[in-house]
Amino acid sequence: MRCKDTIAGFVFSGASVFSAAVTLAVLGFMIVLSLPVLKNAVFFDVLTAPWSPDHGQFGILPMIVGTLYISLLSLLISFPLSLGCSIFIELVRPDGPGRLLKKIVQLMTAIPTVVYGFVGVFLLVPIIREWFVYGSGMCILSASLMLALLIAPTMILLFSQSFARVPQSYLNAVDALGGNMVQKLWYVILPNAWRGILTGIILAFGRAMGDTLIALMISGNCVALPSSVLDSARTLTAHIALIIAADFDSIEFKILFICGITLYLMTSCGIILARSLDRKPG
Amino acid sequence: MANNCWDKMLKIFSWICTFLLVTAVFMVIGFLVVKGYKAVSLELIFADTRPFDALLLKRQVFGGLFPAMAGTVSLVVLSMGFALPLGLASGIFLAEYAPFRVKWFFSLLFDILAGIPSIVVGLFGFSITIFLHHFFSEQIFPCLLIASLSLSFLVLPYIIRTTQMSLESLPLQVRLTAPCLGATKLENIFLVLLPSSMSGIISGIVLAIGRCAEDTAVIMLTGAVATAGVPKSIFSSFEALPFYIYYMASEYTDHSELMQGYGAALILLIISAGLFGVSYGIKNRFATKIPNRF
Amino acid sequence: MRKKQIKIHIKDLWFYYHGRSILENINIEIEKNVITSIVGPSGQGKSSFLMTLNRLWESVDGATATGTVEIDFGNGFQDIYHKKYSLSLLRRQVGMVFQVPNPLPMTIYKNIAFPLKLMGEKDQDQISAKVQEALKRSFLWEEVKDRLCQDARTLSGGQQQRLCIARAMVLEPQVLLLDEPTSSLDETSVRVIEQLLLELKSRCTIILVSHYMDQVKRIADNKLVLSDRQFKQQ
Amino acid sequence: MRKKQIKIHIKDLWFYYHGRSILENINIEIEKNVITSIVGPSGQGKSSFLMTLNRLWESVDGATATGTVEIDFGNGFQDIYHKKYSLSLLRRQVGMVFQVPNPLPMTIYKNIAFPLKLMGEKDQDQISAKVQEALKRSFLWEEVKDRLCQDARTLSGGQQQRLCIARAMVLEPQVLLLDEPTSSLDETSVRVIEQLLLELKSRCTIILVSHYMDQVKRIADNKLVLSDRQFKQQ
Amino acid sequence: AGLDDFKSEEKQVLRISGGTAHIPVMKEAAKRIMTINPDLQITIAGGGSGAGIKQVGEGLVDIGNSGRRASDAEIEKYGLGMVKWAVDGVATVVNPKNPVKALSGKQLQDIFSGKIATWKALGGDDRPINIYTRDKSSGTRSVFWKKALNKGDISDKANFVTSNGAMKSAVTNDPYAIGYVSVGYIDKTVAPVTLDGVKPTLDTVKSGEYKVARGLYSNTKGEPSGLAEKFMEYLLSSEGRKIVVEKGFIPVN
Ligand SMILES: Nc1ncnc2c1ncn2[C@@H]1O[C@H](COP(=O)(O)OP(=O)(O)OP(=O)(O)O)[C@@H](O)[C@H]1O
Ligand SMILES: Nc1ncnc2c1ncn2[C@@H]1O[C@H](COP(=O)(O)OP(=O)(O)OP(=O)(O)O)[C@@H](O)[C@H]1O
Ligand SMILES: [Mg+2]
Ligand SMILES: [Mg+2]
Ligand SMILES: O=P([O-])([O-])[O-]
Repeated sequence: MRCKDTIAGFVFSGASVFSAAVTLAVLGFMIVLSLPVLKNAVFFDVLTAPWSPDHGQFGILPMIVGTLYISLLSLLISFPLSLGCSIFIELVRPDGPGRLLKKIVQLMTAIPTVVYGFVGVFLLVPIIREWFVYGSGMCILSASLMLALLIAPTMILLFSQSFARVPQSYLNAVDALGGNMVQKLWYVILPNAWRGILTGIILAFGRAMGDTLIALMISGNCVALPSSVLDSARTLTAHIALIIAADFDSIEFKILFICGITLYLMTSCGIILARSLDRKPG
Repeated sequence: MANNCWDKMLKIFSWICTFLLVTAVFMVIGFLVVKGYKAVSLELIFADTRPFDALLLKRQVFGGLFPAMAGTVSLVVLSMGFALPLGLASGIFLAEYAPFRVKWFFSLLFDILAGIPSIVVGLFGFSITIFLHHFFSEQIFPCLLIASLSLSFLVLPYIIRTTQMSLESLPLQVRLTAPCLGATKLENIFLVLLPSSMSGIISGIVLAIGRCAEDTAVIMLTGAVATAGVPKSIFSSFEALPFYIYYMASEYTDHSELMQGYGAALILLIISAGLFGVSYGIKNRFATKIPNRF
Repeated sequence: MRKKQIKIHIKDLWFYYHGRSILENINIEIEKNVITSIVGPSGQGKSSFLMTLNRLWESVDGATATGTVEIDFGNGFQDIYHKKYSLSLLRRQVGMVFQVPNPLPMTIYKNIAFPLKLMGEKDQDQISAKVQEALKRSFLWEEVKDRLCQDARTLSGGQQQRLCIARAMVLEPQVLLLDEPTSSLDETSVRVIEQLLLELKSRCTIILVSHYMDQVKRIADNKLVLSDRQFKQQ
Repeated sequence: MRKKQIKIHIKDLWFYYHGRSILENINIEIEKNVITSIVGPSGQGKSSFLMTLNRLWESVDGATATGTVEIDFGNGFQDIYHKKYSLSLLRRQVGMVFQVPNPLPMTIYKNIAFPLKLMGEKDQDQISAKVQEALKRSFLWEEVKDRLCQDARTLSGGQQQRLCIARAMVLEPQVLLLDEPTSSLDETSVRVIEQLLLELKSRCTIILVSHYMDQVKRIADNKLVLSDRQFKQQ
Repeated sequence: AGLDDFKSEEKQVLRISGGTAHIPVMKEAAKRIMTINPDLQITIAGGGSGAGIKQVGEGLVDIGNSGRRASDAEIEKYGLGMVKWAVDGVATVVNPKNPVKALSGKQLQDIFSGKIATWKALGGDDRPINIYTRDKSSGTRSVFWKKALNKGDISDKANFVTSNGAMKSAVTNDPYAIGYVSVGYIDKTVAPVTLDGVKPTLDTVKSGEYKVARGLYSNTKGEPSGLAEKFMEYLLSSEGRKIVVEKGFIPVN
């Protein structure tokens, strides 16, 4: 008996030590592989220079800007939309439509990103091109619109979850005292659910930043610093997908690991932030 | 009354948001359905090969989705094969064995793992392969095995965390029942705790399967190719549905290939939605509802 | 004998959860300025009945009520189920205290001031005076006057219960619905709250759900027994 | 007067949650084959005390107990806190029933058979006989004999409570710990369970936590009052 | 050598990657071989010529295609065996709706460097020019850059695509696009642009009149052997040459 228990304990802990090691290995491996570049070119240079391999410049600044541009814009589009939808689900609560919307949102989580990318290429890009009479339609705006759709369910589900977690007794109190819906939202729900909302935003932002296919397929992938939302741009993730075919010994290839490290650190910071918000008692 | 006016505005705002979102989603789905439903047929999957021959692997399918679907299925099976035991064991460890600090640190790590962009996981898998190829064996290439290992790292945190959370959310009462009757820790876990939290765990697993089936970025870097036929061994390259869609979207050469792209996108959508339905059904079946009571 | 004066007319009231009837064809009258107690086994629909009197069931999933409930707020009987009837207005006139005390996550002071804020009251002096009065009337002032700025959730159970009564009273409702206000309280707290209710009676029509027969005997003027979806007056 | 015979010696027992002491320096004795009831205000540590008697606290995060608890299972007093003492053995001898009924998510039959399975009992006839006996003794047999294969969670509250008692009894424990076994039950169920406990007394040493003074008066032989981290015998 | 050679082969995998211009021919050949002998598995990936040379050099694939000659350094480093099996050109292409169908070499350079930014300046619509280009790994790009652009700059505003196929469909979908593809890829969905008076077609490439021409190569590590060798032989056989013609390239003698 005892013996079985001990063995099981070892097996379980071994499994999780291994899984945890994978997380660290991903970072460690990338750092080791990018060491040669880090040694002769300062990390800072790589982060600030433009990308022009023909001229021996291997900076990833345009990709960092592109990543931030696209993901921030998608967040900007998606946030009010998601907030509205979660208010619809949790607060306005029309009987049928409310539940239907929730189902639709849950279903949205199951739509593959490549499908969004595919529809983006054939539906959204031509519309954007003809609407704005500018560029190819493969641009930051198109990618952000599709990404906004991709990250909306993350936010809506987290928002409505944190709305729902506001104790029923608080809501009952406001109801019984004759408060209306806006007052309920303003005085009770938002003050109690803001952590959840912030967590939702951070996770959605991470999701937008980490997505490869939508940006790769519909943002145009040009390496210039974008100046408007109708400009084409390249994200770090798309950059990795595009350059992966390069010569393994070239500097270009090694720079990929710096892209990877950058992405890793950015999303990890987000996660740590989200967790530190989540854990504190409300 | 001013009160009511604010209320109305909030309602209108939420209705507009809902309308926009639902329209957008239906545009996406509707676009695929309208354009793609004609393409969906046995021919789309098997082209000119007899389905029976293809399924028995007697003949290769060219110009159909069968190899890509077979590739995706093998990917899912293999990566779940790696991720499931590892994930369940780790989840159990975190929920039932780990001391507080260890639990805190490990679950932070797993959250980070869940947040790592899939392309970075792919990059990791790819560079591991190159590394092994150089220093270990010339016979190691980007292949089905590598891709499914990388995918399993991608979905591992989902399985771990859902297992952990469903176990942890069991009330103390349930947790103490079996020990009180003389059960050992292991008996308690396998006879009571796991069965009681099955619904949560299964729906986590189904979501992980969905992720394996849909992820493109990882396999793009670890062995998915344009043409490979049905994978013959875990050491060969493979086709996969999501990669096929990506490939067709950018390099279709004629109308019929484009239609195949639509068809493939629709089929992948249906598969993902089906998996979602399964997980939803499971959740509903097991869920105990707590009504809102005063 | 007391002079009988009616405050609430309930006619043909039905109440359902998800189509399952909880209350059937209720026709009763509730007297003004007395304590009417409602007793009956658990799960019969006592709490549900209270919710029909301030339309709170409208916020509950799956709940439906039909029929008419007419309350006389000084200008004749009016059907509170009428579409045009303002919910906020109704709920300010019909205060409610829940079985489990539900302080809002703010300071003690703000909890009591909250209904005033909802009404749009701006004058801080006014508010402060009313808060103080409500706390005094609910015998809570002495215990909390030094800690008005502490979170209300740090109060003990009995204090929280009195806080909720004070909060319901600050708007001077004409009807007060109390759902087992003394369950899970110790003897002394129970007595204090009963005392409070007896004092309130002069200004308020009180409807009290209670499990404790001794309590009902002590303070109730009328007693309604709920069983089999119907009331039996005693 | 009854002849006093001691079943449990508790010496210098301390109990902590996350380092905060709940019970301090408890030294008491529990008589054999009588019902000892434990009363005291909520949150004082009654449930915690029960857990010290079968070391169940070891499965609870943050709980610690020190001291000695000696139980005489027929072969002299033995310290159950001794390292070598087998936990499974202990818990089969010391049955426990929780305040909230906790049927396992399986059929009624399997719920009762579960402890037998844990003991390694394989003989199906044996098991079946024991299950039936336990259900009969807990006055549940008549109500469930036609639905033994239904999920135990479909039983009513009172039935679940009796199921849990039956489950605790199937191993014939010498000590039975009951944590408010009749809270939230209706009058009739309460009486049935009390009846059951009185019958059990001849075979079992029963320790009963209860909120209800009338109940304690009705069935308890000894009464221990817990307050301020200490017991006061009465 | 013909298809029959493959019949006797055991269960094997042949990995091919690299140049994307080659893909249609590779796919067709693979299809025929795998139909004859279902035990064989031929996998084809893109990536571009650079990737092809690199991967075959590292031993990651059996055949690495390239749309340019491997450099001497590459040949030396990896000991590559090279087979040239077709001649091909790289054509500038625009959308068929675009009225601009002829450009001078200078104009082309100015367009790609970003100096000419709208089609209006060239007699087309008043819309900005959307440049599409390939990444550094592409053989098509390196030939185009050397021979058509005279190693002139390519604007950093250019959109990137990852293969000849992707270039073609990008230009098909975008009425204001300009890009370059292998001549073999040209069909009615894209319009070739006459460069300095010479229209890029199979004939002008063959005759040497159209300057932006190149060979299509398949590289192996060392001399080809085994299945790879048979595959190469098949490409150069009469049946293989027929496939090359069918897919729009010029077979070598
Ligand atoms: N939100 C809900 N959805 C569905 N059914 C409900 C809901 N709330 C209560 N019920 C059911 O309605 C019936 C009446 O419930 P109610 O809370 O009014 O009873 P009660 O008389 O107040 O009981 P108690 O004395 O236990 O508070 C019960 O059978 C209960 O199960
Ligand atoms: N798991 C736990 N972690 C930390 N503190 C706990 C835990 N369980 C109980 N406590 C605290 O320990 C004290 C004693 O709890 P216990 O459940 O033993 O009280 P009780 O006398 O059974 O009360 P009741 O009559 O309400 O059941 C309480 O103050 C409680 O808040
Ligand atoms: Mg109630
Ligand atoms: Mg207790
Ligand atoms: O043929 P390429 O893909 O190398 O241009």
